[in-house]
Formats: sequence, structure tokens, C-alpha cells
Amino acid sequence: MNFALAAALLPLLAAVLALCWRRQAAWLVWLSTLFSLLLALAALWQVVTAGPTTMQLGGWQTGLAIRWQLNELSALLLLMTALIHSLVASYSLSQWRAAGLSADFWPLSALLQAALSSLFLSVDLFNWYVTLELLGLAAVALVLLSGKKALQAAMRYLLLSLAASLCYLLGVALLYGHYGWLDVPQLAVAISEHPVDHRLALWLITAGLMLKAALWPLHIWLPAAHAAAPAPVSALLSALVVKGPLFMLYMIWSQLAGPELVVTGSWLFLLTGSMALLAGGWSALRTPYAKVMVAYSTVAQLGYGLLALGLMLQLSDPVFTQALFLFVLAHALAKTSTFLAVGEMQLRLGGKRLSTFRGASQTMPLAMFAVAVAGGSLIGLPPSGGFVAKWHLLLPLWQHSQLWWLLPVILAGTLLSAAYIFRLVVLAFNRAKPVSPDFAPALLPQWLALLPALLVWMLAFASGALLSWLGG
Amino acid sequence: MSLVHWYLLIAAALWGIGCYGLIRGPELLRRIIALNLMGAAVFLVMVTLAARTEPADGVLHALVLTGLVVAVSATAFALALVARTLSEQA
Amino acid sequence: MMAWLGGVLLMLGLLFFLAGSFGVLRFPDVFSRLHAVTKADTLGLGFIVLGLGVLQQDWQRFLLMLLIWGLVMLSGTISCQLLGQYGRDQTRDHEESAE
Amino acid sequence: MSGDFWFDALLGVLLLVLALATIQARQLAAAVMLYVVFGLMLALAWARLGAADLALAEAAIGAGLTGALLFSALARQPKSITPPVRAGKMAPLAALMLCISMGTVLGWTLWQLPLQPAHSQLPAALEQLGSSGTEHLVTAVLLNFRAWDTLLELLVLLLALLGTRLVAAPEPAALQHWPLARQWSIRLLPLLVLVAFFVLWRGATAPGGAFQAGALLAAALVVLRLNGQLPMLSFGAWWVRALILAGVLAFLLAGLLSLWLNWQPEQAVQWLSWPLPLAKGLILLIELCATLAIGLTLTLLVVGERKELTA
Repeated sequence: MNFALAAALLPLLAAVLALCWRRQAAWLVWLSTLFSLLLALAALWQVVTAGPTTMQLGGWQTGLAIRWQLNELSALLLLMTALIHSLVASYSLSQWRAAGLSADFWPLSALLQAALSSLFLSVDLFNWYVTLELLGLAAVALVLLSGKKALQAAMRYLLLSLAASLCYLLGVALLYGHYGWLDVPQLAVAISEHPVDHRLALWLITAGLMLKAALWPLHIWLPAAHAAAPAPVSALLSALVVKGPLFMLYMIWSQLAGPELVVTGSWLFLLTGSMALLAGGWSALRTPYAKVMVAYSTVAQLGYGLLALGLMLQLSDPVFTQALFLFVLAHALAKTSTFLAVGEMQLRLGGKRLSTFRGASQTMPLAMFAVAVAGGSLIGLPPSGGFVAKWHLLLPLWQHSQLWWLLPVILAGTLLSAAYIFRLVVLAFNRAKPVSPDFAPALLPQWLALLPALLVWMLAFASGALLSWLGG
Repeated sequence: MSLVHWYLLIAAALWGIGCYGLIRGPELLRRIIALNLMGAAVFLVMVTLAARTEPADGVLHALVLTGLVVAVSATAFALALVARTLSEQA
Repeated sequence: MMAWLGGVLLMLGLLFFLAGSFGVLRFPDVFSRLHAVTKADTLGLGFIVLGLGVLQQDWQRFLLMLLIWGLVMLSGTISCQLLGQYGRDQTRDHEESAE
Repeated sequence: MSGDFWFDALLGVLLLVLALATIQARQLAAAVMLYVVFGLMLALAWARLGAADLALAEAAIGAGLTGALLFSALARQPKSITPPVRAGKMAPLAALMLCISMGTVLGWTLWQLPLQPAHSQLPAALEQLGSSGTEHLVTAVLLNFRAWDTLLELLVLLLALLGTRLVAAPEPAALQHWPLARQWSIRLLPLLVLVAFFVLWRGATAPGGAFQAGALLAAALVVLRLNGQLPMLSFGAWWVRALILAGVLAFLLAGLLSLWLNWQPEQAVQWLSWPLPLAKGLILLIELCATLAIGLTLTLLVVGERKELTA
């Protein structure tokens, strides 16, 4: 648990130091992301060898103190956060003078990492509210880094995020009113002892978290916010910020929902998941702007997470938990690579529309290759992580014939995602627009954009270990 | 119809009014005020729940205090954003 | 006897508060409204403080309430003065633009 | 009918009427003023429900500083507002029905809540109060039992300031300073600072604490700043940044110190658990730094880094 604590506190310390010495902020935060990556690896290794541990913050007994729980799942999510942050930090370090990224990016991204790490480790309902608020404000501040054009999107994002936090807090207040516990495992025990009808509390919490995670019916703020943000910020937002509330939805619905509530909940998630797949894919197909397309692809891919959550609740088969968090990992890596590559190409070729990518395979081959490889994982081609996640989603479905209608939906979702990825890739192989002779974009940012795509491509080889850690 | 029930009903009504203001309020400033009303409603629920035990539940009071400061900082950020959007329009 | 006296003082204070708020609603322009609010309400508060002091028989709390009353009086007069100046500037700008 | 019943009934109805009036008021200035009055009535409601800390905080932060923020945002509202920014997409009737149904469902669920709570953290908290370093339960919960929440909350405040600096709006018209206001703010300063630190000191034994004291400090600084009697507080100045980060730094250093003090070789480490003899001192130190940090942060949130135009 010591390593996990260090991995969560290091970005916090780095953020404060970055605010004190603003000239060395970039190096400071970059080094802190690398160290927290090592610490997260050590924490995972400690959990795998010594088994899960918990820590009461402050040493008081369970109900009073906030409790941190470190099991394989939270260690893996901590590792994902640290990995994505170190990738994005190194990408931003390599080209922030060229892209004109303001120096405020560094303390804000370190605070974002601290908020996410403490969210993944904690199991306290009210502590989740404070980390959720910290996450929301950090994300809005990061979106605002791209200046005037992000004002409208950030305003709508902030208002909806505040309303969602209040819905969540009201749900938590009702639960505390009924049972008097804020600690989720203890609350689960209290609920099983003398269950009381707490449906409204759960629906309020679910509504708040679905709005925060931009899950299908409440996703309206995401495309504008993620497209308006600078490239590294939209990578952080799509890969990590929307995954925090999804993790909380899983933790709350898997432990706090009563048997009859689980059925209604699972149907809700199945329907919204299917609609997310179809509607997100369709909007991604029709939008003329590159970053908006990638943002809608996030909304669509979150549909897979919802489907996995719904199936896990309905069929209570642990393989769907594995599918859910495999999808979370694969999507985080693939989306980071896509947003970084698309952002780099937009920066170099100039222009937001898809037409600017015409002939990108000749002018910027490396970045285009990154988009194609990451797109392969988004579609679910073997041996990428996306394929492993989809495989563990589809395999158990064959035995349950009553959910036959899910198979065509997932097939349609896959086809739609293939369509909008190839829409970009095909354009890249047209004849390139004339480019000035001395056009030589820096290669390091493109290599850094390619790195997560290669990582997600080889995820299938590590699927054995991943599956055993994710509650196999 | 004890004190606790009365204030809980007031909080429920406040929540409804806040939601109406958030959905309908034409100006952005009014929507932020409506958000604060919804926050006040949630805190009223929490403080009334705390008033059920004889020495009022200090744990809930601390939570509401934390929520209050979070609400103020979020409102300050939202108002700065509104001020900038308005001065951009002008 | 003290309770009866306290009750009378509280009723007097209430009377002045009512007069003050009634004045705010009815008076035509800014200056008379300001006059009504600051004068009547401060006096009303004074009576209420006296009434509570008589009812409470607790000197420490009575002194605290007197301090509160002093502060209300000070801030009332200052803000009345500032609002009055602001009102005068507004009316003067209004008249200049009207000519 | 006990006197209390009428007081609660009136206060409840007043809260609802003020909330409705704030939403329905035609001019925005009226809506803001009605909201400030609503904040004060809410502070009364907290006091009525036995939450003295919250009444202090609501009056200082909820009604006071939020009111100041709303008025400064109102000052930047362009007078010649074209047709109101597109009204909510939903038809008024549909929105009304939705909100009424939400209110009734919530009201019905709240009505079901048990009058005697099945379980609450109060008994456990009271029994642990002795070894927490303070006598007042709310301060013990804020700075000892759930100290991590308070640290994250100080970060939320810091983040709001960082975000606000990103969108610093150009300054409204230059303020003319009335001599009377300048004299009054000078007289008011010592009283406010004295009361702020008294509220901070009392937080250890009775309602009070870092947040209320910070809000009072911010009130004093805002009044001075608006009257132009304070140098321009810019985030760039190192001492301003040091003070703003004081709260979070104090927490982190105290946490690291307590980690180092009760470090046993193979025993699991406890983050933010103050060693008993040092608890009172550490809590007071953190509260002092948090008060300064909150005071300055709230001042910068309200006043911003205004370039002083007139002398």
C-alpha cells in the first residue's frame, strides 16, 4: 500500500512544486509522471504477490475514516493512469513550444493525475464526490487552455458537471440517511442486513455519474469539449477523465444494488449501451471535423463499457468484469494515440476538417500509421486489446440465447467504427496536397503518439496476466 | 409533521425550483444561481438528517462544510467563465 | 415585571421595523427610502436588543448584542451615505442627459 | 402550537418564496439581491437546525462572498443585452411538469426516511473525540478523521483560482473611491482581522474554524482592495503564491512528518494520522495556514488581479 500511496501523492507534490517554480514546471511534472509510473508498477507487483490490502486514512476505524482499497483492479487502473499521464507528458514536453501550449498545462495535469489516482484507490462515497469535483474542475480548466474558442464548450461542460455532482451528492445523502454508512463495502453489508427501498438514491447517483462519464443519453457536452481542447488535453480527457465515473458506476452497482434493482439497472445499461454504439458511431461517421469524429468515437466506445456492465449485472458472470476493464485499458491507450496523432497532424498540416488529412500517409507517415494501428484496436482487430475485450464480451453471449439481439448491435457497432476509422485512413492514401519543400515535421512527437498504439496492439500477448488480475 | 419532515419537504421543493431554474433560466448567471439553489437543497437535506439525533451529527456537518466550500469555488469558477463569455460577446 | 417590560420593548422594536419596511415600499424616491430604512430599522434593532437584554439577564450576552447593534448602526449610516452619493450622481447624470 | 412551529413554518415558506422570486425575477440585479437574502435566510435555517458552524460559514461564504462574486459578474454584464441568451430548449410547461414530478418523488422518498437513524457515525466519532486533539466534533472530523477530504477540498479551491486566472476577463470601468468608504474600510480592518483569528482560535473548542475565518479575512481584504488601499495582488508575486499554497503545503508537510514519526519497519503505513501528543499543535498549524490560504484565494477569486487604473 505504501507504493500506491506514494504513486497518488507524488503528482500532488509535483503540482504544488510546479506552481512554486513555474519555469521548471515542465520537467518537474514530467519526472513525477515517470516516477509515479514506476511506483504504480511496484504497487501492482506488491498486490499480485502479497494480495489486496486496505488502509484507513488517519488510522481511525472503518466508518469514521476514509478507506483506501488496493486490489488488482485499482492497482491496474492506477498503472493505466500513470502510464497515460507519462505518455501525454512526454508528448507535450517534446512539442509544447511549437504547439504554444501554455505553462499552466503542467500543474493542472498533475492535479488531474492526483485526483484520478485517489478516485481509483478510495472506496468512500463522499470522498468520491470531492475527487469527482476535483476531476471536473481540472478537466474544465484544461479545456480552457486553448483560449477563446473553448469558452462556450467549457461553460456548458462546467454547468452540466456541477449539476451532475449535486445529483450524485443528493444520492449519497439519501443513502447515508437510510443506512448511516459512507464506506461502500460496509454499506453493502448494512444493505444486505436490513434492506430498505433506496432506489431513488441509486438512480440519482447513476444519473450524476452517467452525465460525468458522458454515457449515451447525457453525452451532449463531450464532442464540443474534447474537440476544442488542445491535443494532449483531449487525449487525457477521453482516455482517463470519463473512465473515473465509469469505475464508480461499476463499484456502486456491483455492491449496493438489491437483486430486483439489478435487473432494471442491467436493462438500462444494455439499452443505453446499444444506443451509444449506434448513435455515437453514426455521428462520428457524419461529422466533417477530425477531432469531433474522434470525440464521438469515445461516446461510441463507451457503449461497449455500458454493455459489459449491463451484462455483468444481468448474468452476474465475472468474465464481463474482465471485458469491462479490458475495454477501459484498451480504449485508453488507443484513444490517447489517436488524439495525439490527429492533433499532431492538425498542428502540422493546419486545418480542422478531414480534408486536411488528404495524402497524410506521404507527408506524415508515422502519425498516420499511429492512427491506423490505434484504429485497429478501436475496431477490435486481433491481436489488439480491443479485440480481447470484445472477445470476452461476445464469447459468453453465445450461451445466453435470450440476449440474441445484442449480437447484431455489436456487429453494427463494429462496422460503424470500422467505417469512421477507414474514412480517415482512406483519405490519407489520396494524392497529397502540395506541401512546402522544407516541410519536415519533428519525428519525436509522432513516435510518442505511436507508442501507445503499439502497446495496445500487443495487449493480446499480455491478456493471460491481465485476465487473472481482473478477477478471473 | 415534525421539524425534520418539514425541512425535508422544503429541501425537496427547493430542489425542484433549482432544477426548473437550471433548465429554463435564460441568462447564464441565473442558471448558476439555480445551481446554488440545488446545492442549498442538498445541504438542507444533509443538515436535517443530522438534526435527527440529539447532539446533531457533527460528521454530517463537516461534510456539508466541505460541500459548501466546494460549491463556492465551483461557483466562482463558473462566474469567471460567464464574465469572460459576456465580455467576449460585447 | 421584567418579562412584561421586555415584551413591551420587543413590541416597540417590531413597530419600528414595520414602519421602516412600510416606508421603503411607499416612499417615492431613493433618498426618502434610504432615510426610512436606516433610521427606523436601527432604532427598531435598538429596542429589540434592550428587550432581549431585559429578558435574558445575562450581561455578557447583552454587551455582545450592544456591539452588534453598534456595528449595524455604523454600517447602516455609512452605506446609506454611499447610496445617497450614488443616487445623487445618478440623478445628476440623468438630468444632464435630459437637457 | 409552540412558538418554534410558527418560526419554522415562516422560515420554510420564506426560503421557498425567495427561491421562486430569484428564478422568476425579471431583472438580473433583482435576482442576485434576492439570492443574497436567500443565503442569509439559509444561514438562519442552519442555526435553527443546530449547525452553528454551518450558519457561520453560510453567512460568510454563501451569502457574503457568493453575493460579492455575483455582483462583480453582474457588473460585467453588458447593459445592452440583446434578446435573452436562448431560453432553455425545453418548453416552460414541460420543464415545470418535470421539476414538479422530481420534487414530489424526492419529497415522498425523504418522507420515508426513518426519524431515528438506523446507524450513524456520531457515537463512534464522539467516543474517538478525546484522542483527536480537539474538543469540537466538526473540527475533529474536518482535520483529523477525514483530513484527506479537507486536503482535496483545499485543492478544489486552488483549482478554481487556477481556472479563473485562465479566463481573467478585462476589468470593468475604473472605480472612483469615496473618501468615506476608504475611512470606513481602514477602521473595519483591525476588527475583521481580530474576529477572524478569534473564530479560528475558537474552532478548537466551539463552532468556528479555518473556513469561516478565511472568509472573514477575505471580506476584509476585498473591501480594502475595492477601495484601492491595497497593492495589486498578482499571482505572479512569489509571496502571494506562497500564501495561497500555504494550506496545501502545511497539510502535506504535516502528513509527511507524521509518516516519518510513526514509521515502523514492516507495519503498514497510515497516511494523515497525527501522533497524539502533536495532534493539537499540528491541527492548529494547519488551520492557521489554511485560513491564510483560503482568505487570499477567495480575495483573488472575488477581486481578481485588477490593474489599478486610478491612483
